[in-house]
Amino acid sequence: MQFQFANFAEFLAMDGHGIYVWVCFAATFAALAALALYPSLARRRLQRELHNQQRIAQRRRRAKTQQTDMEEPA
Amino acid sequence: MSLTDVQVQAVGARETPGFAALFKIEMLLALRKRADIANPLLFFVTVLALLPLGVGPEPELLAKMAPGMIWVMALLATMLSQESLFRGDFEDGTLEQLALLPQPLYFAVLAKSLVHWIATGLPLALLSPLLALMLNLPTEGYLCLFVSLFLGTASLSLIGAIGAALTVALRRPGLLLALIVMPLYVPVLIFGTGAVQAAIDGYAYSAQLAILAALLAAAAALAPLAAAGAIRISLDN
Amino acid sequence: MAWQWFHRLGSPRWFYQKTSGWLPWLALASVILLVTGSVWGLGFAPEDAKQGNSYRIIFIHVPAAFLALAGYYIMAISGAIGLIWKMKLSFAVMRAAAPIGAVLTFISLFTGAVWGKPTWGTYWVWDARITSMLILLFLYIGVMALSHAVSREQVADKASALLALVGTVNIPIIYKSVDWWFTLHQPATIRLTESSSIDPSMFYPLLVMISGFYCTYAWTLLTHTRALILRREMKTQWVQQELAGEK
Amino acid sequence: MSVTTKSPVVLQVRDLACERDGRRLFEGLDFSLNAGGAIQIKGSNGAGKTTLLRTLIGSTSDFSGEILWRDKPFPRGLRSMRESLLYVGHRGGVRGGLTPLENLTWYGATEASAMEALDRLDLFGFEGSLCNSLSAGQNRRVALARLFLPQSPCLWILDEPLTALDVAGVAALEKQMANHLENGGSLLLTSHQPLNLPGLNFVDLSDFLVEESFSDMGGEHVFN
Repeated sequence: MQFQFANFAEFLAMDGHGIYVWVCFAATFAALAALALYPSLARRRLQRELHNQQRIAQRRRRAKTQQTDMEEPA
Repeated sequence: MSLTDVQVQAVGARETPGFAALFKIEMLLALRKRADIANPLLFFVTVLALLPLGVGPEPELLAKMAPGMIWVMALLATMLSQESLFRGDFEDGTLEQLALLPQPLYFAVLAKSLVHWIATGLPLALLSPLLALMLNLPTEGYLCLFVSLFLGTASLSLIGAIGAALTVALRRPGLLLALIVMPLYVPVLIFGTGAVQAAIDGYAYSAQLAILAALLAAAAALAPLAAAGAIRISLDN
Repeated sequence: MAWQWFHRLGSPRWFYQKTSGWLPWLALASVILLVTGSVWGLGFAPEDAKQGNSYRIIFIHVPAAFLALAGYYIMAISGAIGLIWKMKLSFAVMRAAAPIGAVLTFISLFTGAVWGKPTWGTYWVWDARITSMLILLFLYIGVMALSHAVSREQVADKASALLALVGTVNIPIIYKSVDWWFTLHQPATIRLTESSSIDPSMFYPLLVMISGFYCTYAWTLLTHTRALILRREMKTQWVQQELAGEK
Repeated sequence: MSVTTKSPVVLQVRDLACERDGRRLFEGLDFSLNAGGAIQIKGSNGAGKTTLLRTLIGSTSDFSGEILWRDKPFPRGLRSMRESLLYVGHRGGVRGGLTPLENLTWYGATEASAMEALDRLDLFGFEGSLCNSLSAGQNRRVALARLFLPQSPCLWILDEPLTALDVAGVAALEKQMANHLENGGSLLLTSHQPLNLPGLNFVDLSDFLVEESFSDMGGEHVFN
């Protein structure tokens, strides 16, 4: 097994077919990378959502306890 | 135990309608909504009348396109009318009642598909020689066009019922239905146009028609099964 | 009851915790295989006598097409398991498999089209294989569109699983009919991947790429399923702890 | 719910829990329905009344626990249950393209008995017009006219039968329900309006609510 091209420039050119080959490889790896990145993005979005929900719940709980505090002395 | 038996008799069990009864009532409903029968036909004719305006009036060109265009339009006409296949029954609760019958939903779907075919596919097939004439289809193709549409639209009605059942609970299923159903229509389209093309070219076309018949048999056996499952899923909404 | 046992077997939590150990290894294997296969295929595999260097696209086109088709079956089978045994996990796998499969189908279509330019002189030819791939893409899109259109998640799961199953029954028929249609209309052209006897020097890098794509697929499917599980089980304590832990 | 009478139990529910959209609606539900017995399901909006009815008729299978029809557990018992079931849901099951008379004939009535049933719900004179052209209340009454047919199935499951009915309609319906129970039939219904029916039992779904867990986001489900 040996490298099929004389130099790097020829490797890039691939007898004029280089553009097709490289575009295909680039597009494929870009798509795979996008697929790979998606779950961590989804995870971050979920964390944000959860954080917001918990904040709202906390605020409601605090409002409730304040209300009972106000009612008790009366 | 004897007490239970007596009471079952005292209060009767329900009678289940058979396939004939299902078919009869669907037929009656279809006949009452004549506009629904006419619309796909009018669509079919109108769009095919537009074709020469789009591609030009050359008889040779039209003759070359005729089998494919007639078939694609038949496909679209069937599909567009399918959106409402289960809709009315879903909205008024009939579908729910049909699903509660002790007998399988299969027969209800089969009856509905059959009536749908009688109301759309059959008239399309009957009308096809007229359109073939307008589009200058060679006369050798007429019989084959009719038979292939006769067999093929029945498969289309059955396959489309799956898509209609899956989308019955959605508010605007139109384009989604097309997206779901179109890929499943491919084999029927290929063998339908293939048969007509073979007939025009003077080859034997019985093989293609036999395949269309086989597809129809498979669709009649399997599609109502899938559609029945889809209805049960859609009803759980 | 039996199905309760299945419920536990297919417990999303169990799956989530079990698979977190596998992920790094799968990722590592994917990267090694893909890099080795690409370098080998691009630089070291010999030139094709008929097609020249453009044939090197085979090293991604064929694996992508392989997995696009296999992915549809994976999607349909997990959908079927979900329908039969009411397993939440397998529905999640099915939903995750749909976009991945669609992307792979798109890759194989795209690379096929680009490959067509130097081979046939045009980007798009209604070649049997490419046409079948296009229909496969529509099947994927149909499943995805249906699952997004139905508002109730459980109903969406079941409906798209059923559609995937219907598609599975149809795929062989569609492939056969498209094949027949193609031979009818275009009897003699060069097929992109007509490889009755591919030379070992080209076959081995292809094999490496195929296994690389398999590993990548497995890894992607796992991560997507895990993301979906987190979303669906958001209300449970373990997910909340899981999400809070890494901030 | 243990009413001790001689009449046999037809429908029994043991430790039933139902789930909708991943949310537990109720759990630990136990009740049994006798021949000649009637149960009204109570509960606030969204408590799961309709879900319970739909579970009992086998339209959804997302439940845990046991449902038995004449001592046969679901799903085995479901088939024979459906043979003796008359269900009227939110959607009545009245075909708009048919007349009231044809609709009732479809549900197995003879013409004479259908006319009589329509008459008792004050639909006399409408039997020949298409249901499309009738009002919502009239369509509701066409659906309920099934209850007035002879040889009625022995289990009635009705989801909010009283909505959109006038006073006379409610009275007629109550009378027919009592008649059905006397004949040994059973009745399970939901209703927001009070019902004047002797021997009516109640099941309140709010007694079987899922206990709130400590977390604000709801507890961990059993089957996750």
